[in-house]
Parts: sequence; C-alpha cells; structure tokens
Amino acid sequence: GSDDDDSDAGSGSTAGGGDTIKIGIKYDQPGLGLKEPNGYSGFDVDVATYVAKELGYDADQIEWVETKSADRESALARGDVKFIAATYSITEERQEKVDFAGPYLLAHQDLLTKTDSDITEATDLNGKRLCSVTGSTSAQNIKDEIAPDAQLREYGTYSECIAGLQSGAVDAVTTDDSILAGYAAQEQYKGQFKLAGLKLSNENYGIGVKKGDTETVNNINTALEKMVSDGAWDTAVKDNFGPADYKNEPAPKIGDIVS
Amino acid sequence: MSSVLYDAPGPRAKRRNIILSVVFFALLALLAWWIYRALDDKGQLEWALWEPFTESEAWTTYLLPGLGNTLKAAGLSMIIALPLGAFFGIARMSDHRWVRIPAGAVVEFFRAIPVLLLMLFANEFYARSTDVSTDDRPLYAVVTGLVLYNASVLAEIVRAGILALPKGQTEAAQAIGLRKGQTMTNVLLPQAVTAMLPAIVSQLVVIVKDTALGGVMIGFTELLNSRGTLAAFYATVIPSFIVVAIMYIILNFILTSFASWLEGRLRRSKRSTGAVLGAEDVEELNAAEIGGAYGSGASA
Amino acid sequence: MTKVSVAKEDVAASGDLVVLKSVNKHFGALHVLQDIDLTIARGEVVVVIGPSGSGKSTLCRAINRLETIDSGAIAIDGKPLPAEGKELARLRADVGMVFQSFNLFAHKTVLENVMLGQIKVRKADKKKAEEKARGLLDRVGVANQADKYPAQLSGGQQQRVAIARALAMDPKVMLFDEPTSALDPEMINEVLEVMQQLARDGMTMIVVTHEMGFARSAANRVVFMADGKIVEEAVPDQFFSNPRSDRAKDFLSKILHH
Amino acid sequence: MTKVSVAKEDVAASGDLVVLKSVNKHFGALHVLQDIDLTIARGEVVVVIGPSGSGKSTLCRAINRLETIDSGAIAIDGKPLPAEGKELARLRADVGMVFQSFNLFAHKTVLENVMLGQIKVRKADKKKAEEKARGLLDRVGVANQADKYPAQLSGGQQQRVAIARALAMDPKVMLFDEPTSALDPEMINEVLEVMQQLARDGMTMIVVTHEMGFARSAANRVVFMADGKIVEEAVPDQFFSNPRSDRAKDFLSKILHH
Amino acid sequence: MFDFLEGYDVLGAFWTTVQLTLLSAVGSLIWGTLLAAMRVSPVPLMRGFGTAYVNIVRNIPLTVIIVFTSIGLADIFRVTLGAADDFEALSFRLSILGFVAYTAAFVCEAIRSGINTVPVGQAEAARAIGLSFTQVLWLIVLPQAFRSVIGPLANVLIALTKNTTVAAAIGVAEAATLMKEMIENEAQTLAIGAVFAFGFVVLTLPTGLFLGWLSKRLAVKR
Ligand SMILES: Nc1ncnc2c1ncn2[C@@H]1O[C@H](COP(=O)(O)OP(=O)(O)OP(=O)(O)O)[C@@H](O)[C@H]1O
Ligand SMILES: Nc1ncnc2c1ncn2[C@@H]1O[C@H](COP(=O)(O)OP(=O)(O)OP(=O)(O)O)[C@@H](O)[C@H]1O
Ligand SMILES: [Mg+2]
Ligand SMILES: [Mg+2]
Repeated sequence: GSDDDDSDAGSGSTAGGGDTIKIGIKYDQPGLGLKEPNGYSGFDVDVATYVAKELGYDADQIEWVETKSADRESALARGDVKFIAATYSITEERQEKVDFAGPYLLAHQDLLTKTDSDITEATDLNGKRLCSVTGSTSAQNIKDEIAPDAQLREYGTYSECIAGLQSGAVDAVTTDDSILAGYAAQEQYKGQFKLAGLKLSNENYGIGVKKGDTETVNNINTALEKMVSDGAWDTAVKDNFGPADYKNEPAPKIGDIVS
Repeated sequence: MSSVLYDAPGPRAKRRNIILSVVFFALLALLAWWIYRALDDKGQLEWALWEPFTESEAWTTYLLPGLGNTLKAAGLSMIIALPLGAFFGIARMSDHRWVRIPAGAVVEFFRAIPVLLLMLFANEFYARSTDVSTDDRPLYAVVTGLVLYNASVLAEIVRAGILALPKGQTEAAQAIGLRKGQTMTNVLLPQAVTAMLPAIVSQLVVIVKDTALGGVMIGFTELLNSRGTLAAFYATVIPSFIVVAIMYIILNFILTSFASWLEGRLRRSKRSTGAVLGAEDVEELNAAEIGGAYGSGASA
Repeated sequence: MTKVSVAKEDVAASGDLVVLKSVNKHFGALHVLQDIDLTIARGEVVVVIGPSGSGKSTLCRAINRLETIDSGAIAIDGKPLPAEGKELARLRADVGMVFQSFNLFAHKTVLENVMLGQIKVRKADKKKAEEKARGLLDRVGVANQADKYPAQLSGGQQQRVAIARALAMDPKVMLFDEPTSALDPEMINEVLEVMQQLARDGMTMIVVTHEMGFARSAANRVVFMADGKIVEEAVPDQFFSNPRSDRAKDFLSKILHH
Repeated sequence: MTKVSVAKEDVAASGDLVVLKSVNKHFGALHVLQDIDLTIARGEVVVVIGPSGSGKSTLCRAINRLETIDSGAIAIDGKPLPAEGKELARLRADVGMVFQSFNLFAHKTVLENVMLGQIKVRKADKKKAEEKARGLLDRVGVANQADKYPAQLSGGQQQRVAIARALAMDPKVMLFDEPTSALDPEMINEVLEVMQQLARDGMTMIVVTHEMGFARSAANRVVFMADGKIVEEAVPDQFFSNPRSDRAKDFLSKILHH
Repeated sequence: MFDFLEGYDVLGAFWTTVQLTLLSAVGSLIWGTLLAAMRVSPVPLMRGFGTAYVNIVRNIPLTVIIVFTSIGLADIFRVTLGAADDFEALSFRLSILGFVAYTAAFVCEAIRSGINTVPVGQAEAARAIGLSFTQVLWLIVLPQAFRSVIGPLANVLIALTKNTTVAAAIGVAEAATLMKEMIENEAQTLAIGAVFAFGFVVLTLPTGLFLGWLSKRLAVKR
C-alpha cells in the first residue's frame, strides 16, 4: 500500500495523463478475474481494461486491486477504487449503496458436474452432495426450494469445491455459470466437467461505481456499448469461456436488467 | 545413565527396545503406505499438480509475496508489542496499587479473548471508524489483533523474566546502596532481557502462526491466503496446502531452533544466573499461572 | 595482601556504631525477632550463633533494612535507619553485606562487580573506581580473576569478591550472613582468612557463622540467639567453655565434637 | 532406642560382602573410576573421603547399579551385580542407600515412606510393615513425626527417616553418600549418632563423608580417593595422623583446623 | 440496549464452543498422553516420532490444520468419522479431529515437562529400595508428575477454548462464526465485540483461576 497519496483513485481522469486508475477485480476466479504470474486474465479483466482505455487509461496505467465479495461496497464508498468489475450482480439491495453501470453480462446460477454425471435437473440433487462457498445464498436456495434432500457442503473457495468435485467428494458445484465455466475451461480440468445448463437465476453483472458518480456511470456505459458494437465483447467471451461448452447469453443492453 | 523413568538398560532391556523399534517401524511404514495409496488413488501425486512449485513464477507471484506479508505482519506485531508488553509487565510489578491493578486487568482481559475475535473486531473498527484504505486494512487489523494479544503475553514474559532472577540479585544491589531505579536498570533488566530472549523468539512462532487467521477470516494476503489464489490459477489444491504447510514448518522450525540454541547458550553462559525463560515456558502462558502469581513471591 | 584503608576515621572515633532497641519482627504468626537489644561498638567484631530458624539472618537483614521491622528502633552511627528513598540507599552503602549465596551480579565481570557501587552510588570516576577495585581484589587474593564472570569462579573466590564488593563502598560496618556455609570444605579457610585480616584491620563486623574457630580467634563477643531472642552474650572463651544458658549448652553440645 | 534386628544372620557369617574388581567408568571423556579394587568385609565400616569430583558418589552409586560400569566386576555377598529386572531389584533391596539430598518420597508421609518398600518389595502385610516402620522411626528418633510429610521436617529429621526407610528392607550393607553435608550444623550430630549406633550394631557400611570425627570413631578403614583412583587406604588413626600420599596430606591440611 | 442480540442464538453458539472445547480436550488428553509416552520411551524410534510430531504440528498454523481436515482428510483420505453425508456434523467432527491433532502436541509437552519436574533422586531412591520399573512409575513418578502437570494443562485447555474459534474457517457454527455474521449485519460493532469478549472471559478466566488454585493445592511440597 505505497499508493495512499492517490486515494481518490484516478479522479484526475484527464485522458492519457501520467495518472493511474484503480480497478477492483477478483484475483481467484479463473475466466473472470485471475491473478497470473504475468498479469491478470479473465472476462472481467478484459471488460475493465477496455473501459479504462475508453476513460483514457492505457493498460499500463491500471492498478488492479483485489476486491473480495464482502469488501466491494466499502471499497467504493471510500473511493479506494474507481470502479469494480468483479462478478458483481446488480441487485436492488446493492443499488442502495452503489451505482451500477451495465449490465455487461447475463449469467445464471447453474450446476457443474463431472462429464459422466447423471445430474441434469436440479431435482436430481436430492440425496446428492452439493458444494458451494461458505455464506453463499445460491446453494441455500436450491436446498430450500428445489432439492430439499441435497447435502450442502461448504468450502472456503470455489477452487476447493472444484477439487472436491474432481476427487469425488461432492457431486455438483453450484454458482454462476460464468464462474463455473471459468473453472471448466482451465487447462488442468479440460474435458472433465460439464455445465448442466440450468438457468436457476438471472445474474446481471454490472460495474460498480461510487454512489452518485453519475458521470463515471455514463462514461462506462458508453464504453460498454462501444465494446459490444466493435466486437471486442464477443472476442473477450470467446477468449475466456470458449474452451468450456458455455453457451453465453447475447450481450445485454445497457440498463436492461433481467430479473 | 539413569533417568526419572528408566534405569540404565541391561541386555534384556536393550533387546526389548530393538523389538519395539521394529514393530513401531512397521506401523509407521503401514501408515505411510496408506497415505501414499490414498493420495495416489485420488490422483494427487500426478506431476501436473506438483509441477507449478518447480516454476519460479509460482513463488514470485504468490508464495513469496504471501510469505513477505506474513513476516511483515509478524515483525510489525512483535516490534510494537515488545515495548508495550515491557511497559505493562513492569507496571504490573509496581509498588503502587493504582498502577498495578489496572495494568493487570488489561493484560488479563486481552489474554482471555481469542485473537481471531480481536482481528475481526479490529477489521470492522477500522472499516467503520477510520479511513484506512482497503489495501491496508487487513494488515492493520491483523497487526492490531496480534499486538493486543501478544503485548499481554509479553508483559507476562517480562514479569516472569524479572521474577525468575534470584532474589539475591536485588538484595545485593540494594545492599551496596543502589536505588530502585538503578537496581532495575543496572542489575535486573540486563539480566532479565537475556533471560527472556529465547521466550521472545519462540513467541514469534505463535505470532507467525496467528497471521494465518487474518488470511482466512479477513482476507489479509499472507501466505495461507496467497495459497488460495495460487490454487485457483494452477488448480492444485491439496499440493498447495502441503507446500504451504511445509513452508510454515520450515520457517517456524528455524525460529524454534534459534530460540533453543539461544536458550542453551544462555544457560551455559558464564554471564547469567542461570535464570532463563525457555521456549516451553511461553507457548501458551496463561491465566492459571497468573492466578497463582498474585500470591506471595515466597514459594519455598 | 596490600592494605587498603578501611574506614579508618571510624575506628578512631569512639562510641556505638550499631544500636538496636527492643526490635520486634513477625512473619505472619511467627515472632522471629523478639525484643532484641543489641549494641555494637566501633571496631568490635560480634559473632552471632544459634540454631537454624532462630532469626540470625533476619537480624542481619533488618540492620540493612532488607527486612522491615514491626517495632523498636535501629540506629547506625547515631542516626536512625531511614525508611526509604535516597537516605536509605546512602545508609545501605555505609553498611556492607556479605550473603551466604554470594549474590555477585551474574552479568558483570568480577571487576565490574566491585566498581558498580563506587560509580553509581559513590559517584567515583571510572579510573579511580577501577584502581580501588583492583586494590581490593588483590587484598582478598583474587586479583588475577578480575576479568572473569562470577560463574567461572569457585565458591571461595566468589565469596572473596563479594567481600571486596562490599569493602569498595568504604562501609562503616560489615554484616556477614553465614559467609562460608555454602562452600565446599576445602574453600572455607580461604574466606575465613580474609575475614580474620579484616577484623585485625579494625573493621566493625557482625558475623553470623557456625565456624567456632573463627569465633574464638577473631570475635570480641559472641551473641547466642534462639527462638528470636538473644539468650546469651559473652566473650568467646567464656561462652564456649562455660555457657550459662541451657539452650546454649545444648546447642554447643550438638555442634561441637563431631 | 528400641533395637531392631539388623541383618543379624549376615553379621554372623564370615567373608567379604562387597567386592569391586578393576572397576572402570567414564562420563564421556572423563574417567571417573579408574581401576577401582575394593573389598569390604562383613560388619566392616569403611569411610570414603576425597576432594569434590574425585568419584566418591559414582563409586557408591555403582555398587547399587544406579550407575552402570564400563568394565570390571562388582559382587555383593558373593553374587555378581545383576544387570536388570527382578534380580537387580532384589539385590538393591539388600543394599540400603542414603543420599545427600534425602530423597524422601515427597508425596507420602514419613510412615508411608518407611512402609512402602516393605509392602511392595518384601510383600509384608500392612500391619507388620507399620509396626516395623514405627519401631525404626523410634530408633532414629523421629517417631512423633510419623504422619507428617517430608517437606514439613527439618533436614536432620528427613535424613533420619531416610535411614529408617533403608533399614526397613533389612539390608546387608548400607551406602551413605555424604549424608550430613546438606544439613545445618546442629543437625549433623543427630544423624551421625544414628549412624554410629548402626555401626556399633554391626551393620556393614560404606560412608562417603567429610566428618572426620565420625571417621575416627566409627570407621574400621578410611579410603582416600582422588581423581577417580583410590590413592590410599588405612585405619583412621594412621590416616589422619600420618597420611602417606601428598594428595591426602594436602587435602587434610585444607579440611582440618579451621 | 441489547436488542441487537434478537434473532441470534448467541448462547447456542457458545454452547457449540463449549462442546468443541470439551470433546477436543478429552481427545487431545488421550492422544497427547500417548505421544508423551512415546517421547519419553526408551525406544529411539518412538522418541523420534514423538519429537517429530510435536515439532511439526506445533509449527503449523491451526488454521491450516483445520482447513486441511476438511479438504484433505475428508475428501482425499475419506476420513468421514461416520458423517459422510451430514456435512454439518462432518465439519463439527473434523474440526474436533483437527483440534485434537494440534492440541495433543501441547498436551504432550505439558506432560513431558511434568515428568521432568520429578527429581531423578525420587526415582533413584525408589529403585534403591528395590521397587521395579512399573512400581517406580506408578507409585512414585506419575503421582508426583500428575500434580505438577495440572497447571500447564490448564493453560492448554484455556488456549484450546480460544482456539475453537478457528473452526469458523470450515463453517462450524460457533461463537466466532456468529460474531462475524452479526458484525456484517448489525451496526453496533462495539457492543457485539463486547458481548463476545465477555463470553470468552466468562469461559476462560474462572477455568484458569480454578485450575490454578487446584494445581497450587495439589502441588508436591519439596
Ligand atoms: N520471608 C519470610 N517469610 C516467612 N517466614 C520467613 C521469611 N524469612 C524467614 N522466615 C522464617 O523466620 C524464621 C527465622 O529465619 P532466619 O532466616 O532469620 O533464621 P536463621 O537463624 O538465619 O536460620 P538459618 O541458620 O537456617 O539461616 C525461620 O523460621 C524462617 O522460616
Ligand atoms: N551424570 C554425570 N554425567 C557427567 N559427568 C558426571 C555425572 N555424574 C558425575 N559426573 C562427573 O564425574 C566426576 C565425579 O563425580 P562424583 O559425583 O562421583 O564426585 P564426588 O567425589 O562425589 O564429588 P562431591 O564431593 O562433589 O560429591 C565429577 O567431575 C562430576 O562432574
Ligand atoms: Mg540464616
Ligand atoms: Mg558426591
């Protein structure tokens, strides 16, 4: 943290200046936001990079900041980051605390299973072992509403769920299909897992911005529209989710929140 | 040579020991085999899972920065906790009630509470009541929790270090006319500090281990937490755990060995009264001893 | 042994140096000092003997105020014992004390042990303090050990250093609490010789000891204590050959001739 | 004192009770026992003296196999010292040992200390054991302390209990390793008296001690050790008045007349 | 004033903490005693194993051990402790297993140091009157060692009580888990902190004082 002097992250957004911009992403989500030895990869990262470019920052002016799920609102409120692209679903609750640009991706809660698994419906989960991360509501929903006899196993991270799936400790992992696809697409797991393709919920990924910063919201929305229209969005989807048999939704319209 | 438990062994005892060794060895081998089989069955021994750890990037991107943060938090905590602990330790031995009792209460309070709760609480406190940036907050919270707890433990180490000195040292100093302050600075503290060194070093082990709480519970990117990021990238969960555990073991083993080397050196040293607080006196110094320590110093 | 002046001015002056008046002291329910009256004149050597637990050490320590007393009065050189602070420290410097367990400062060399008090209490400069310390170490016969640490010395040598450390403060009176009873038999004589020389030089001394040889040859007076009381006082010859009290007779019979 | 039979059958028999033949023992590089040859006859009282570190304790402990020896042979009553197990335990019960630091069982009362061996080793029944224990405690003069714990007794009393504990096993020989050197002077005699009585009763005894009075009056023979060797053996009078070796002369000059 | 407590089962969470503590304490006492027996055994290999175990386990953060029981033991080694399908019970039992593995190292050291406080002279005196190995052990050494071990063991127990909070890392619903949840949902951070701090003070301080008193009372006077 030697950069406290720049606490109002990149507010001097005069294009191409010597300034940097701080952007919040996930570090441990393959396909979305992943810290790699030589940089950062993932769909969120690509979107954020494109948006930053439109806001006037080159890739080398971006300072990536890890924003874990629980930290996202407060990081924005305090101005630690300019914006956040970190599997951030737009919800009414969150909209009270932060503003969202986008959505830029429509994801759905889904199940990941082994390729040879016979789980095709959520109800098949009855009597099966389902994995999710500690405190996640998506798994609880399945147990409460769809498959009351499912066994819920909670781990600290999705990586551990996936490892459990591979070793046979659990039968299925549930969360957003984009996240699951990211894992399934990883070199080490290629060909071992499949998505069930169930649309158990709608997750509208948006870019979080400090409450009231309408100017940035508008700028980002413009950038997102451009990204879709010039084909960069499609490329990003192909690059990051391509290896999994992930059938992505078409690019959502700005402000068009599917509930 | 005989010990408390065993007589000097005769030929029959020696033979029996050899048989026991063989049986025990067989048991250990069986256990090792079972572990090997289980790992192999689950494909955990595949080279692909272990290969990342032979690549320098895995170390420079994840493990070493994580280790750096672990050491940074541990070092900072120790540096801040030491003077604080010394202060409370000496305050607790004051002749004045109104100094001694509050100091004792503070020390006892923070020793009774889990470090994890202190960290969670500090994290929330910084988030709500200060404008420490999110980057720094986990470090602040971890260090705060560790300092509060360890200063209390160090306070007890300091006190024990001074009490461990033979009473004759104080009396001899007073007998040649040294005053209270002079006795403390010229005679007691220099000897107590030496006596405490091994205890302080081994307290570092406790601190290093406790930094991991910050990784799991408040997202401080120390070694254990960096393991998570690494595991996500290389998709190698169990091996990453094993590697990280080994790193902790080596790091702490170095510290423990240093502490016991120091302890041995001090005990043998011609410059001490033989009063040394060893590693074992510290590991979990706790309320029970303290309850006793309120009593008179005259235990026969 | 080189002679170093031992508080000569005191020897010249007259009068009582240490005066205890109806001193009482309890440890909880135990009445360890019961109405003790004792006067020690300048230059006098008094040996205190008595069974274990009779209060000899407590008496010694009370004179130096290492133990507080419950009632009564103690005066050194005419001045009552101060209760605390600077005055107490100053008084303690005037009263040398030698312990059964030596109590040399373990983290300091022999030389530093003897210099510490001079520098910190007497505010002597370092060079003078060292000179004097070396002189004293020579006097007690351990000059060649000056740079060693206490733990490297034999018990007899340590005790002699402890004596030198006390002498370095130019004390008016020296208290010895069983100075030889922690020593191996072969080392007892070397310490007793130093004490004997000190007595001959005119030092005022209070010595708790069981060494009858020393008492006979060096003491002006023997004080016999039992159960916290002074039971008998006499010149050594009289005390050893013809003790008056039964308590003393009994004690002597136990301690002699084995 | 009530008399309790002390291995009377042994006193009657003739011959050597303890025999050491060219016994060697090292502690690391230190050669603590060097070719020790020593024979103790039934009923004999042998005092072992010598400077600190000369190997006296090690010698005592080797006879009881508390220390193993590197070479040589030790035989008690004609039988070689067993290496372990039941035989060793049985032999040890026949060899009483009294330590410098008493080593009474801290968690048992005085009476229990004396009864324990009788019940557990000699398989005596409780009542008989208690009777005998009380007799022995009476004999050593601490009958009134039977229900106290060791820490509540003075050193002299503890040591006498330790002697009673050893006697309770009806040992053939008693080893004493500096039994009085941890004691206050007044207590030394009470222990020595018990030992003297024991000697008069015909007990075979090996006593490491610096108490010359005891050596003179009770010993049949004095063995002088230095640096792991037996330097001189003689009857007490001859040894004290006219030691042959320089080592012994030097040692005696240090230890006497202070 | 304490209305923020509504809807939270604080007592239940502390009850879980107490259960974790007690069950782990019993387990680690057993395993720790076995380890101590190995560490003081005359068989070098057993001593070596005991020493290695203690030195390895003591140097690993408890968090690592607890998390490893979950993803390592349960998933890879199939150690499910009879709760293969009831994951709530599984993580509860696994965390106990982790606490036992960890705490036993400290119990072992406490026992070993207790044995070391018995002066060799006691054993030698016992041997000298002809007591056998087992007699020396059961009549003389262990009774004395036991008394001096109460104090150190009390410390281990108190440390264990506090350490159970680490079970939060694998989702056991004990005090720390609840505190984290409450802090996220409620505004009265300070009050929440105070409630949980008080809970632990109540759990640990009396234990410490009582066992401290007991160990003083039973101490072998020397
Ligand atoms: N700090 C203390 N607290 C309680 N009792 C004490 C303390 N110091 C000494 N005593 C007790 O006071 C009594 C007298 O002790 P003191 O040391 O003066 O005797 P002593 O004559 O010097 O004996 P010794 O020859 O054994 O040194 C003893 O019964 C002792 O146990
Ligand atoms: N267990 C041991 N390990 C190593 N060295 C030992 C051990 N026991 C004794 N020694 C050494 O062996 C030598 C002889 O010891 P021992 O105790 O037999 O002497 P001692 O004649 O009884 O002396 P003292 O009069 O001091 O009791 C000493 O130098 C001592 O330091
Ligand atoms: Mg005394
Ligand atoms: Mg000896």
